[in-house]
Amino acid sequence: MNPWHTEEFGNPSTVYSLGLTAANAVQKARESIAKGIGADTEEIYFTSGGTESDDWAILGTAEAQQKKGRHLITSSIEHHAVLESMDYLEKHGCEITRVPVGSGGLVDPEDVRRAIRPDTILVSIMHANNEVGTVEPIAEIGKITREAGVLFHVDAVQTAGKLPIDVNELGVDLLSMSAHKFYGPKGIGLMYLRKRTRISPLFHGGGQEKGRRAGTHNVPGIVGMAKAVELAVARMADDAVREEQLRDRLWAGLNANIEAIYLNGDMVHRLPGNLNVRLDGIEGESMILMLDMEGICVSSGSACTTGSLEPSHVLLALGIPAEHAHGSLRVTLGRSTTAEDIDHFIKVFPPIVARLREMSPVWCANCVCKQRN
Amino acid sequence: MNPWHTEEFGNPSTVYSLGLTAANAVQKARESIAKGIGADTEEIYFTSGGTESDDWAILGTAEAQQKKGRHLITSSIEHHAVLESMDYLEKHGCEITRVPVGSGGLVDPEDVRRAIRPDTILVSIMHANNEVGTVEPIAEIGKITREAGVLFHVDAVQTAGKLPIDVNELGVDLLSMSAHKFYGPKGIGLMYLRKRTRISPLFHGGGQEKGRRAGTHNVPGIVGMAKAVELAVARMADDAVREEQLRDRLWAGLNANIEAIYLNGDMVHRLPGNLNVRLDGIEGESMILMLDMEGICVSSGSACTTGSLEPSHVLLALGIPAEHAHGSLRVTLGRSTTAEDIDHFIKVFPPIVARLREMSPVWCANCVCKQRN
Amino acid sequence: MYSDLVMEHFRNPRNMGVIEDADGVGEVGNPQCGDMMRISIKVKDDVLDDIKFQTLGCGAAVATSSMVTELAKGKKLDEALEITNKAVAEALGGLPPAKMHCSNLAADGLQAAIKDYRTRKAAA
Amino acid sequence: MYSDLVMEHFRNPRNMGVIEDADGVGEVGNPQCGDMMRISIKVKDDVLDDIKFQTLGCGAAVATSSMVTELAKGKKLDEALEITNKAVAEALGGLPPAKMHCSNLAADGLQAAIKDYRTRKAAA
Ligand SMILES: Cc1ncc(COP(=O)(O)O)c(C=O)c1O
Ligand SMILES: Cc1ncc(COP(=O)(O)O)c(C=O)c1O
Repeated sequence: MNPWHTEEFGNPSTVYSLGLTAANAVQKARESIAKGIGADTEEIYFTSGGTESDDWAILGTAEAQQKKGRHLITSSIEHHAVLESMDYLEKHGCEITRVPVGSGGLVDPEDVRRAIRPDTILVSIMHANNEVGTVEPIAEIGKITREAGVLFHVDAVQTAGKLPIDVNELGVDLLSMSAHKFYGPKGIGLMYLRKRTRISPLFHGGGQEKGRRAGTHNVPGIVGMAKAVELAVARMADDAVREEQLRDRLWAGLNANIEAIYLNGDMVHRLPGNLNVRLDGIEGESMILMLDMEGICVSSGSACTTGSLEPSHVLLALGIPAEHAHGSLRVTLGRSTTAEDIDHFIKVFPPIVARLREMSPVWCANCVCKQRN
Repeated sequence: MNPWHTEEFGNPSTVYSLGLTAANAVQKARESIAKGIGADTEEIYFTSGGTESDDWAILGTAEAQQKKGRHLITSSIEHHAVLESMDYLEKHGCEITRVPVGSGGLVDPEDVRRAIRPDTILVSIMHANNEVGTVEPIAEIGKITREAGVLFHVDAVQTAGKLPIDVNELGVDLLSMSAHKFYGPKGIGLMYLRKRTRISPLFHGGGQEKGRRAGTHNVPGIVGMAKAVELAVARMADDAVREEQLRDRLWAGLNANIEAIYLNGDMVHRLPGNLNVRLDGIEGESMILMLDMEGICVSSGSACTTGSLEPSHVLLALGIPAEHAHGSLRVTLGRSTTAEDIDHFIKVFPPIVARLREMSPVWCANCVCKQRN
Repeated sequence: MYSDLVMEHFRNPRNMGVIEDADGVGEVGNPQCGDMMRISIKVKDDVLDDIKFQTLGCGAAVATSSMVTELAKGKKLDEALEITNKAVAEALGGLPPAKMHCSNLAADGLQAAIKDYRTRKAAA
Repeated sequence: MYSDLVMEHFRNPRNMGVIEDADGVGEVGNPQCGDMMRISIKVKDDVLDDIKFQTLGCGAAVATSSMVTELAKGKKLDEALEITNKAVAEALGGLPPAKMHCSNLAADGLQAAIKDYRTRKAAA
């Protein structure tokens, strides 16, 4: 990936040979990525990441299709990039239907079907959720949107490089990816845009990407992302099996050694590397800090880590009470996660839980119940 | 810059220590860049490049300030990122005043003063032009906008790292930079946003950059850009003197050896590394191709290289006739340009010009005039 | 993000636990908001003779709880009542801006415990 | 961007120049649009005996000019008139999509020259 940072300083949108070398690299990357998701080369547009792709898909469609209507459908567990774009549109005269999810975190495709109206211009449902890892029934929803003649956007930031994606099998018209989520570079992503889909640009400027996304091409990022796609596709099946086994081992180990620990989200329709649990009587950030001292990186849906005063909107949408959402923990397994890491986790976490519960005024074993005795 | 791609895989917006290392790197970069342009650390916002910064500055200000008014002022020689954003606003109910430039390519600050109205919300003038390299009287315009209480955006993509920039001396409120233009990585840029300046986001999503610019931080890009700023500031004065000398030597050499070659743009208020000339009777792309065979990279304002049927809007705005704009050539000198490169250019270019003029139906020496004999 | 002192108090909280035969108990916060604190005190001659806390919450919540018990222990009740949330945060060498609100429990909890003690005493 | 064949014709254009005593001259394009072409022809027995071009324009414009002279030379006038811009582009192995419009000069220029020849002849 590095030659493009230094030696190859060309700008792909120019006619001379330095630019041509860069243009060829970009074109090869585009072809290889397109192949990876069953798309045509001209349907791939490079962006700066998942947020830009999501924002562009939603805001750009709303603008281009406003003559058809101003109604959009999404789910209640989307990433903030989708949710905030929808909120923005709502403030500017669009109507948004947010379909609910069941307790497992899955959208019911029939809810989408029922929500579609003559003035619906876009359905945006994520492929997999970034917190609870649930994999949504995209292909089924894609059938419904296609029948209804409504555009379908899928935020595939969490599944790209982890689960097979075929844009035709899934029936999607727009799809977002972000390279750093599958071991590619940061600051680069893409949007798949089905041929003949009308969309307004988010970036106005030079004529790059057929005038649809201005800005000098991030050639090293693009080349790096293409390489990451290739690697991911090649090892996807193996990685998935490995991560799933480790994840299941982790859950079994935690479940056997800790009382009052529960799983968040459907266990079958789930990203292989995702585990999300909640624990009675503990707050999330305190677990994160304790685990961090043991060299383990996790995250939480606690308000103290979401940057707001509210716990995770995803956990709440699953019907999990706020106090449990604050006590939730997300563990993400990846290529570098080993069985030793898992066993280490299973070993160090129970005493951490015990210690935090000892400290907790709401954990029965040592406070309320004891005082009741 | 590379550790951030691989070993340091953290996300700066998370609480655990891997994230903290990344957050520290981002914070250090922010401080160092702020210092480089005389800004406060909290006034720096990272973006994906110059286009995003320009678009955000213009569209975000227009949205946030629409209660104050819907009139914006810009020049006729801005980069497409600014021009197209202005065109977009114009289509959506804003009024745009495009101040002209003189034949040297310079904006008259008095034109800006006269254009300001009570409902003016933004003046956007570039620091230096990307084609003819003219350096605009930003500090004088900044005084005028400040007196008038109007926000001032400056596209400094061409000057960042090449000329000293102090946001307070220049009197700017918003300023765009793109790292790859000063030897930093592609896909990363920034916006300087003066404290208490109201602006709506272009990227909606996660709460990064104080909720003003969502998206996972491009940590390697940010760290690389900060390093590029440091290097540029350290060697700026030396680079400028060197490039200016080489540039003047090139112009003298071409002017002495080629007839009917003219300079485009003011020679005094000009980027040190920019030369832009036009030649009677030749089209630009044919010169580019010929020079490319000699290992020399140049660009042109010819329609055949602008991706449209029109020649460069910048050259036309300078009052240069279309047939001359098609026959223009921009040479950009940089750190790697040597005196040998210049002498090579002066040696190979005159025969190229002679050959193309021999081929040309509009070059007097061998066609019209000969036929008249 | 947290200073070393905050982390030290989080790792080794002072006066953590429950006083079984407390003279006063203060409870502030709410699990639904993600943080809750219970302070129990033992009072001798109008002085805080013993003080213990339990806290559900983030690192800042735990550290400020620990710090408030240290600041208050041995103080006269009226003096202890003057400890502010701000003073607790300062004693910890400051807190990250995003966590300042988490520090708004500790002094409140102490005050609630003292109030409970005085109510009980008045009733006795 | 350009194929090797296009670049070869650009570098070494065939039949470049002016026929001083031409039987017909065609001029198409316009310097203000960035490309212009002049073709001069010599006709013998209704056959294109000689043909030369001058072109102001991009690589594609030069290459198509060169190619049209090659295709036309030695052809009967009526045959030469059937050479289309598309045929010229195809003979060059295709042109980049953005440059297709630049190839719309060459055949037009040839046709203009033949028309000029026929007009002159009719007038003579
Ligand atoms: C599901 C989902 N969508 C969108 C995004 C935004 O991607 P990025 O931060 O690369 O802009 C993320 C990343 O956190 C994500 O997990
Ligand atoms: C003056 C100016 N502004 C803005 C831009 C856009 O920057 P980028 O292509 O990095 O998005 C450029 C780059 O070509 C430029 O020269």
